[in-house]
Amino acid sequence: MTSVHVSDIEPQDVLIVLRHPPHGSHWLREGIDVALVAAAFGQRVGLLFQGDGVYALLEGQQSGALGQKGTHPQLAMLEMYDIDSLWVSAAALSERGLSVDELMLPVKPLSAEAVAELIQAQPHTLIF
Amino acid sequence: MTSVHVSDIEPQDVLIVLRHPPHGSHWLREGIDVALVAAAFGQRVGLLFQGDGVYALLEGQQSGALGQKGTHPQLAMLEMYDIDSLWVSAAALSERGLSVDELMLPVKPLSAEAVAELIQAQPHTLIF
Amino acid sequence: MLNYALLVHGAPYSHQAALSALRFADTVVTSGHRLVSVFFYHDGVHNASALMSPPQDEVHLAEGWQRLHQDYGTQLLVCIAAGLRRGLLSADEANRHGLASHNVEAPFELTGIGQLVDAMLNNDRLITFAP
Amino acid sequence: MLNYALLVHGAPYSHQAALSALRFADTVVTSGHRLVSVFFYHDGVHNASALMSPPQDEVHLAEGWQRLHQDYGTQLLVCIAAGLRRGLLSADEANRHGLASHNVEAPFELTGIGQLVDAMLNNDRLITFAP
Amino acid sequence: MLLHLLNRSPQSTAVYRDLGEAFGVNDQLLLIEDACYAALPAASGVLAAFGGRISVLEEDLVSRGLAGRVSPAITVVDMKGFLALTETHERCVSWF
Amino acid sequence: MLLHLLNRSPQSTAVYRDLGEAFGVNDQLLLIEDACYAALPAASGVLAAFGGRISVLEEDLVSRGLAGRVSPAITVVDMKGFLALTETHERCVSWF
Repeated sequence: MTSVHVSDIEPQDVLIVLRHPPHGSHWLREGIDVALVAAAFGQRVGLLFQGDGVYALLEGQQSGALGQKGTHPQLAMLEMYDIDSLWVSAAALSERGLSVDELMLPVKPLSAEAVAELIQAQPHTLIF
Repeated sequence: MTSVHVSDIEPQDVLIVLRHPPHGSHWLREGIDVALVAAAFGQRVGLLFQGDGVYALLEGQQSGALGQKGTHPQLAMLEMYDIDSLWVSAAALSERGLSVDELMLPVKPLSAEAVAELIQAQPHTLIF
Repeated sequence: MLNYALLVHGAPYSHQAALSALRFADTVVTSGHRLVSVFFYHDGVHNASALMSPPQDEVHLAEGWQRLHQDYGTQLLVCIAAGLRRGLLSADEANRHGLASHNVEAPFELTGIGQLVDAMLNNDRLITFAP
Repeated sequence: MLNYALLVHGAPYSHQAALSALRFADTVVTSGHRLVSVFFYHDGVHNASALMSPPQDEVHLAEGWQRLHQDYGTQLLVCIAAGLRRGLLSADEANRHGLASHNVEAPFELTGIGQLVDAMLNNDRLITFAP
Repeated sequence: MLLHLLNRSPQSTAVYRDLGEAFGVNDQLLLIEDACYAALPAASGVLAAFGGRISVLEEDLVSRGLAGRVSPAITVVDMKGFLALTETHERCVSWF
Repeated sequence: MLLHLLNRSPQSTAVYRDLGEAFGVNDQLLLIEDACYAALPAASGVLAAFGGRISVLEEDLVSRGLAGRVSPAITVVDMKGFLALTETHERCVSWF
């Protein structure tokens, strides 16, 4: 898996870091809601999937028992909101035995150094 | 630190396992409340401090900012409720660089095997 | 047939705990067992809110719990100490505290931790769902 | 002088987050800065409950937030989407949902996530307190 | 003979360690909610202490897109199977 | 140059690892709430990634009985010091 270079990172207005897995809590859903609203307000929004947040990107997710919605329908809406700067921690993926080919969206894997540079480069960052 | 033998474990009616540290959340406080009420109802209650729950036993705790109560006043009441079967995971202590001499209550350190035996031996266990 | 009780620590719409508990409760009662009581503790007390207003396409947790009571007589017990500080009050408690509104109504009952101890000692099974 | 905004995710009386946030807020306003707004999101919305009834010897978090508004004009913004599903309703929202009670009153305001985005973009600092 | 319920992802290493300490030789572990991620082969290390006496809840697997990814040593159970585990084990403790 | 706030005990290894990945060479880390336990010498391993640019909040230390136990490499700050860190760092992110 080749990680992108730091120089390839286009600056955004807002970076949302997603660290929680889907379904078990509302963190991920509420974080993506902030991303969608910020984009609707005309901000350039980037997303970084880190830690257990990478599980949000697995293919084949479904609604849970009792109709509990997942976050995959929200992620499918990102393109409509022009949110196309999607990054993932390469370390988080490999620790979980996952590769970018298994993911539902085209995300760019970042080395640890690039994760730090990404967060340094963005004017506003929220972690969920 | 010598751990007690499994044969020394007197059976209780209720075992409360405390795994959360004081102050950061209400888990510990609400777990001790259950222990006190069970004792007030005439049950023999034992407590096992495991994981970050061992931090509840540190000497010198105080109220937090804005008057937030800690759990040390509750622990000081255990004796009044005849709760004197107090165990601590020896592994949890040593991972945190602590020893039984530094603790505010006389607790018996248990080896990993004894922790398993303790939980097997009690008819009712709640984890907080 | 076994007598079950549940202990729910998780707030609704924040963690899966309350959903998992309701789902398990449905399985208990439709499998011929008796679900005697559900005790709501810690942030689980928010499950009892009569003001809960989820979007129409999402499960309404408080109504789910109420249905268990109506169909199977399950007691819905809300820890009063955990509830009052978090803003869960019956009409009686609201009066006592001089408040004009309340948000806990039958079949939910505010009750003491003793009822949890009782549920643990006097049922065949107590299953905990935490956030 | 800097303009501060806070984002509070933690429920009252479950995690230290709301206490830490209120403590930080007091320090901001008494140090000559301006605390423009506090945005309550996730389980933090429960901080706005007018029914919160903690024991008398414990801090009353909702009153602590209200005091900030009264003394320093801090806006107290409650995410409406996070709040409605968790049972936080103003009188208007209660009407709209056909409910007789409500538990969100001024100076707390139900508002959209756009106000959080606005707080992030238009203040010098946004500090988050999570459970 | 206890049934242990666990709902945290395998990144929550402390709860897996504490549960490992408490796990008896005849106990069973049921993975629910975010603990389903521990059923992936990549997480097998954190389950080593539980000697193959491990089940995982099907509907929580399916919602997370994990249905085809479970380690062969782990038994997949539906809600009836969850209930059956609580029937055959007199006591059930929940780790979180 | 960011200020990172952290409130989890050092047993929450995943958040320390993710924060370590994001931590820049000129960043500062402030330990609050249950992260105060990371200021104990026994936890120094989890802080290795943060190169000595670490503070801890005094009142959260004191309430936990940790006031006399802090590693010498860590700076103890009061609430004014917490505020001062947010004044000198334009951006602050919170890890939990």
